[in-house]
Amino acid sequence: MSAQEPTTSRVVTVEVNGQSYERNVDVRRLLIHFLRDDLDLTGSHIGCDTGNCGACSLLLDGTLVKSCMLLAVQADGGRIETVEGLAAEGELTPMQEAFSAHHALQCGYCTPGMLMSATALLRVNPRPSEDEIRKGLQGNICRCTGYWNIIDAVKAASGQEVASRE
Amino acid sequence: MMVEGERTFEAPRETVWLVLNSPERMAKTMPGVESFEIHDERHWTAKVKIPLGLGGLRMKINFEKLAEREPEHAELSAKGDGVGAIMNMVTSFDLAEAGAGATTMKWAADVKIAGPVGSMGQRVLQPIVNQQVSQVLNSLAAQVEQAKSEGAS
Amino acid sequence: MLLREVEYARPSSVDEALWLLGAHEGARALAGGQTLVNVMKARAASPDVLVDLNRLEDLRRICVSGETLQLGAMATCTQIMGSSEVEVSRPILGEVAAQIADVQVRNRGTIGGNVCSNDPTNHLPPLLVALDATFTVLGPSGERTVPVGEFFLGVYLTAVGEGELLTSIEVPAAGNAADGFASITIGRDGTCIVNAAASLESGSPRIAIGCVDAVPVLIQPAATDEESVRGAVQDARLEPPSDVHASADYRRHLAGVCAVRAVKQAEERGR
Amino acid sequence: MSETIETATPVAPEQALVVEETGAPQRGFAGQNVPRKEDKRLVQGEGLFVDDIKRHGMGYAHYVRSPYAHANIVSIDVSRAESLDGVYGTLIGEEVAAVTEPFFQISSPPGAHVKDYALALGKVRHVGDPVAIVVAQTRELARDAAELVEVEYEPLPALVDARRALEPDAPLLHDEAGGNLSWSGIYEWGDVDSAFAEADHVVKISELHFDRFNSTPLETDGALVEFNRGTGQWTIYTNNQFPGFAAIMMGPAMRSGLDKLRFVTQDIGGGFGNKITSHPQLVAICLLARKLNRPIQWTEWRTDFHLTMSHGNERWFQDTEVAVTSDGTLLGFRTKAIDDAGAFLRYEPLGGVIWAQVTPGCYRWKHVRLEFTQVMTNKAPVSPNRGYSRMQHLWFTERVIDIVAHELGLDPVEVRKRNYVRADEMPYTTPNGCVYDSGDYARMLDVGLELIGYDRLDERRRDAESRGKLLGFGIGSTLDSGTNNFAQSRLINPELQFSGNNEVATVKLDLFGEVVVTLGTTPQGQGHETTAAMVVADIIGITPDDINVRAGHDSYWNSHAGFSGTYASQFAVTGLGAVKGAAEKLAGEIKKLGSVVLGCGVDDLELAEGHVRMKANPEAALPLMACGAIINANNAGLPEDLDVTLNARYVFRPQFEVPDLERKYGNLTLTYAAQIHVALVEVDPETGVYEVVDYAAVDDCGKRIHPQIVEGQVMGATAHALGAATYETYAYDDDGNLLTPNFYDYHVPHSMDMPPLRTGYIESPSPFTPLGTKGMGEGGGAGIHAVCAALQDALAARGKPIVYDSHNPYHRVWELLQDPEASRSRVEVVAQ
Repeated sequence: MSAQEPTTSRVVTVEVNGQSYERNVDVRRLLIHFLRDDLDLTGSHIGCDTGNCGACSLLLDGTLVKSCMLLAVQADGGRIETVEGLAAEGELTPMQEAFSAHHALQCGYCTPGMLMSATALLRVNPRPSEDEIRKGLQGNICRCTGYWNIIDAVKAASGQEVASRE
Repeated sequence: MMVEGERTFEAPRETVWLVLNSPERMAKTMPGVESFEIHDERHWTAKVKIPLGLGGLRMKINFEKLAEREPEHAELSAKGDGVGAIMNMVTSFDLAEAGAGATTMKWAADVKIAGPVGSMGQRVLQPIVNQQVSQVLNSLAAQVEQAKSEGAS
Repeated sequence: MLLREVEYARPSSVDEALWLLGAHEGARALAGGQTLVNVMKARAASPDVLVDLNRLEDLRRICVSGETLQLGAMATCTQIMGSSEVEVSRPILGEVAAQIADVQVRNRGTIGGNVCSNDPTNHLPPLLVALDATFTVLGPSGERTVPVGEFFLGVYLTAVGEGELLTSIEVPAAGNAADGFASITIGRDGTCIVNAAASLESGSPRIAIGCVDAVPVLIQPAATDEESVRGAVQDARLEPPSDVHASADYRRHLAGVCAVRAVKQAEERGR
Repeated sequence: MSETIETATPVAPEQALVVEETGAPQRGFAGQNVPRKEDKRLVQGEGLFVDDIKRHGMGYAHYVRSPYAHANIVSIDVSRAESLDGVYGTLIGEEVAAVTEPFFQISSPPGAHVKDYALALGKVRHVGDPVAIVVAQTRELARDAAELVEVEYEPLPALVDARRALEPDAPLLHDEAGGNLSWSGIYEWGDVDSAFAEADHVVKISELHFDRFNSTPLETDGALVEFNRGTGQWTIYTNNQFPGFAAIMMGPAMRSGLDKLRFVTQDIGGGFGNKITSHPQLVAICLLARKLNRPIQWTEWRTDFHLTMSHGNERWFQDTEVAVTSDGTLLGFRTKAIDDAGAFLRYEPLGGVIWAQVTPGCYRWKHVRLEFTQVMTNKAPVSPNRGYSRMQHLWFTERVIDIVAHELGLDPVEVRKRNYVRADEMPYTTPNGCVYDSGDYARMLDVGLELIGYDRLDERRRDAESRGKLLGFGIGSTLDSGTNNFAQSRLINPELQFSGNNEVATVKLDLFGEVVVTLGTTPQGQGHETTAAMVVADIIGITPDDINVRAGHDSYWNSHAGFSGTYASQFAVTGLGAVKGAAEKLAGEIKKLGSVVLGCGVDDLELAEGHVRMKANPEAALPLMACGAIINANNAGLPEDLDVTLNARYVFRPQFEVPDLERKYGNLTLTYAAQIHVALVEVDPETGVYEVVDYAAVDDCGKRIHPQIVEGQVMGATAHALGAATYETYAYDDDGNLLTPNFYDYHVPHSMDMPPLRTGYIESPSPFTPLGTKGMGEGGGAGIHAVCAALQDALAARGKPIVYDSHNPYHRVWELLQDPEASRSRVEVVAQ
């Protein structure tokens, strides 16, 4: 039967944060390396080798994914949202504002992935409970904050009361 | 990790010994053998593709007969070298008459796996090793049967 | 980490996928990739050709036909969690899917990929053993159905052979059966140490224990009381692997605990 | 650029003032939670981390690493790798040894004899030990080529148990050292023998073990290095957190002047001490940049970090004896510490003295003997990890307190309160001459008990029982000693010429009135840009928004000194001390200029609202912009003797003496922040699975410049401690394979794992620091101690097992439940 033959490289067309790109990519190149090395979009990060840390999280066609477990060619024709696309014209989103206001970031390395997971969560669940927030962020590792302030920030961004700890 | 066991073959000890000490026959007991090369009666090399569902793991394994006390004791060293994995295995076989032309084989293997595959964790590797071993033993039984029918001695 | 060079094809139909898998040596289906891509990153395994199933919507379908819940092999965990068909006919599938890894992994990871990788720490293999699922495997010579007892062959090994494709998984609708699941993980949601699934139909339990052997271990005690269940686990003479998280003894102990807890949960639901 | 070096003499903590338009004094920025300057770029993915840096024609480096824990290298063949298309070149140990010296060793003999190069030479000593580097056009190609490097090894038996290291038949790592001992020393203070003679009880503990882990910053190590052939200078863009130390290690090794090593950092994705010892990698990448004449990029893989980088010190405490009176007064202790340094001494054996900063912990025991022995094993090299070396010792003191309390039937709360150093004893001199500057541990404990609801403890126990769970309560009392006196290194090696400490800041007023601050520090999330701006704003009378604090560190700014970096809980003292000094110098110069222009005395002037103006007549004012313009571009007619540059550099130097090396006596650190944490755990007796169900963290770091940042540090340290207590371990098998080389098996806490947290604080300003601040951020591993104590309390009802390890995964708790006697056999109480 006639089928497209397998190849080791392909032309990929993607829309990232509203801008479209076309590149010829090695099949083996992971989406995260494609974004960082080929498109120079270095906002999304790499924190592990095994798909655990979530620093590379982004939205592909509206779905939250870890871009270290996708081949760039798999995103062909897709619409990608990364941290660079959150603040339109430099106007921070309420989530970004809340992260800063609640000191939900220290070194800022996990922050891009964390923001994408939190943003994705509120899109499907505008007023999540604390447990839902924790479950929504379970795929993103942060080594600086212990998560408490991140959870507060997501609560605040969803317009909920944030209780004091003292 | 250590894996060991005991197995009885319906064949005289000489036959089992013969199989154990025949590189050609041992080769047939190994899973995924792609090529096989005998250097001398103590050394041989096998290129194998260990069937992991996620894609076979290719390895070049050098075998060396370390010790033997015909017809009851033999020791075999297998050093495997593949990208992503290094395997060192020393296996000992002890054969005893089990009466009525049967033979019991006590075997013990000390398997060491290093490299990325090693880091997949014992909970993954141990079952894989156990499984490969039982496959080897089954085909070993088959080889013994064949040797017996061929009347080899 | 970085993959070895690999070829890639994106079939637009199941037939095309099957042809690609058959026509190329060392070809392998790429489902969610949440295990396979990581193993390839470590270069612990390197297929020569990846056949990407992610555009085959037919394989994502979840539907109920008669007394059977049919799950397309490419149905994602997120899909299963949100499926009303699953909710109605076998809710435990959604509950367990929700306990797999994290949001991102559940969004991409598929039921077919989960069972075909059959990593000992996976939740779905023991669950599907307990639910007595059957697997539809498509090959060059056509379609065959594999009972769960013959499906899991080893770690990363299943009855789906080279050139074949798992297309769907059939699970009997619950009817008056009640199901339960229990697991011990590192932390709330980390790597699994031992898990167990139980399905009770008119008192005769099917219990499957995971992470204690190369494949899920099925035990069928005569009764559902704690003593019978523990006894049956003992009779299974488990030889679990020991690793940094659990000795063989500890896993053996947890196997009994998880089995009992899964049965208890099932019974509570049965009432 | 004017320059003076002053000594920070003890001053009372002061409150900076700014003057509002009304002229009424009000509180300054210090003490407020102003938004972090760093956040705007970081929340938009516009931070600049080391892997983000690219250069034209750069090559990607990939390491070839040993699969064996211990082996001779028979041969290395890189020819196949080099012949692969797109490969730029390779580097192996022989080349390194030909063009560099072995790294300077901190240790006195035998550790001094260890030969450590940037790549393995002749043999490998731990799994992951680097044997070669391949550089190629893409990351993927570099890794492909690395697989083509053929290395023949001759495996040797591996040494994985430090307790066996000194046995005659133990495998020998470094022939030159003649054994596996790196360093040993006996510390004894007070009159230990008479303390034991006085005691009513002697509690003996045969062995305790502090486990091996580290804080695994989410960003791994990395560098991009450019070599300038014309000037012979390397520019090293990196995330090393202690360039001052890296330079000292790298310069002599590379036979290079330190100014030829330009270190540049910006955003660093966490450090926690783990990014101090990347100098071997930096040397290798520098050599490649020169050899291949192109920029070289290296980013460590997560797996490589776990296999090779900066594990925390693993430590045993053997034959411990504790002298106690019947009322629970602790008189003294004896113990033998065996410390596992791993395969190389990259910062070690400094751990052999750092612990002594907190010799008595928070307690008043006066008589202490500790025999410290550090050995080398076939595991990853250790180096500082949040709480470095003090955490291990503080865990030991806390374990001792709780074991003593349990065995003598005393209340752990009472025993602590009875033995804590009291507020009225501050500043308190420890048996080894350290000075605890301020604090009130008993009061902190009361705050913690209140936060956790200690009065309802029995109620909660019953509630847990009703659910088949065992509830446990535990306390962790720790100190976070900050601002090292580097002279303590001489207790390890009297030959060393290090002492004191310092940090540098410059503050300048530019042509258009812009206030620019540069720091010598290398922040990894501690918000230095923000807190530095707050301190300057309060002094110059402007707002933090008016101030540009340059991000990161750059040797070219000339705003660094020998100890520059961000480590060991000291920024709030050394960093902000330098900032304050520089800002005050600038303020003085502005006033001096103002007095000339406005024709009045310097003392008639004040700085406020962006002006220098006359106190009596605020209308008579000179905008800062005008000041900057006059000095920088409009200076005709200024008096010849006007010594004003508006570019102030200040080196903060805390007051330290060199300790008495004979008695090992003297002050080792300037400040002592304290943490008293309280944990409640619930154990499932059927499985050993447990959860921290409530947690209170009380902190005292003196004056808090930015309370939110301080609390953030407390939370981070708490999360690391909780992870280490239950999940995180670098476990090796008998062959020296690391069993936890990734985040699957090395489980760091997820968002679901963190318990409900309550935080409290008290402020005991330090009398020894310019701002009354204390260094903080490391914490003392209080969570580890609290969880261990809570587990022992929870399990007490089941045969009183002894929690003997700092790391208690579920299977260990289950074993304690199965066989409590096995653990109890470690403890003996002798009444006398």
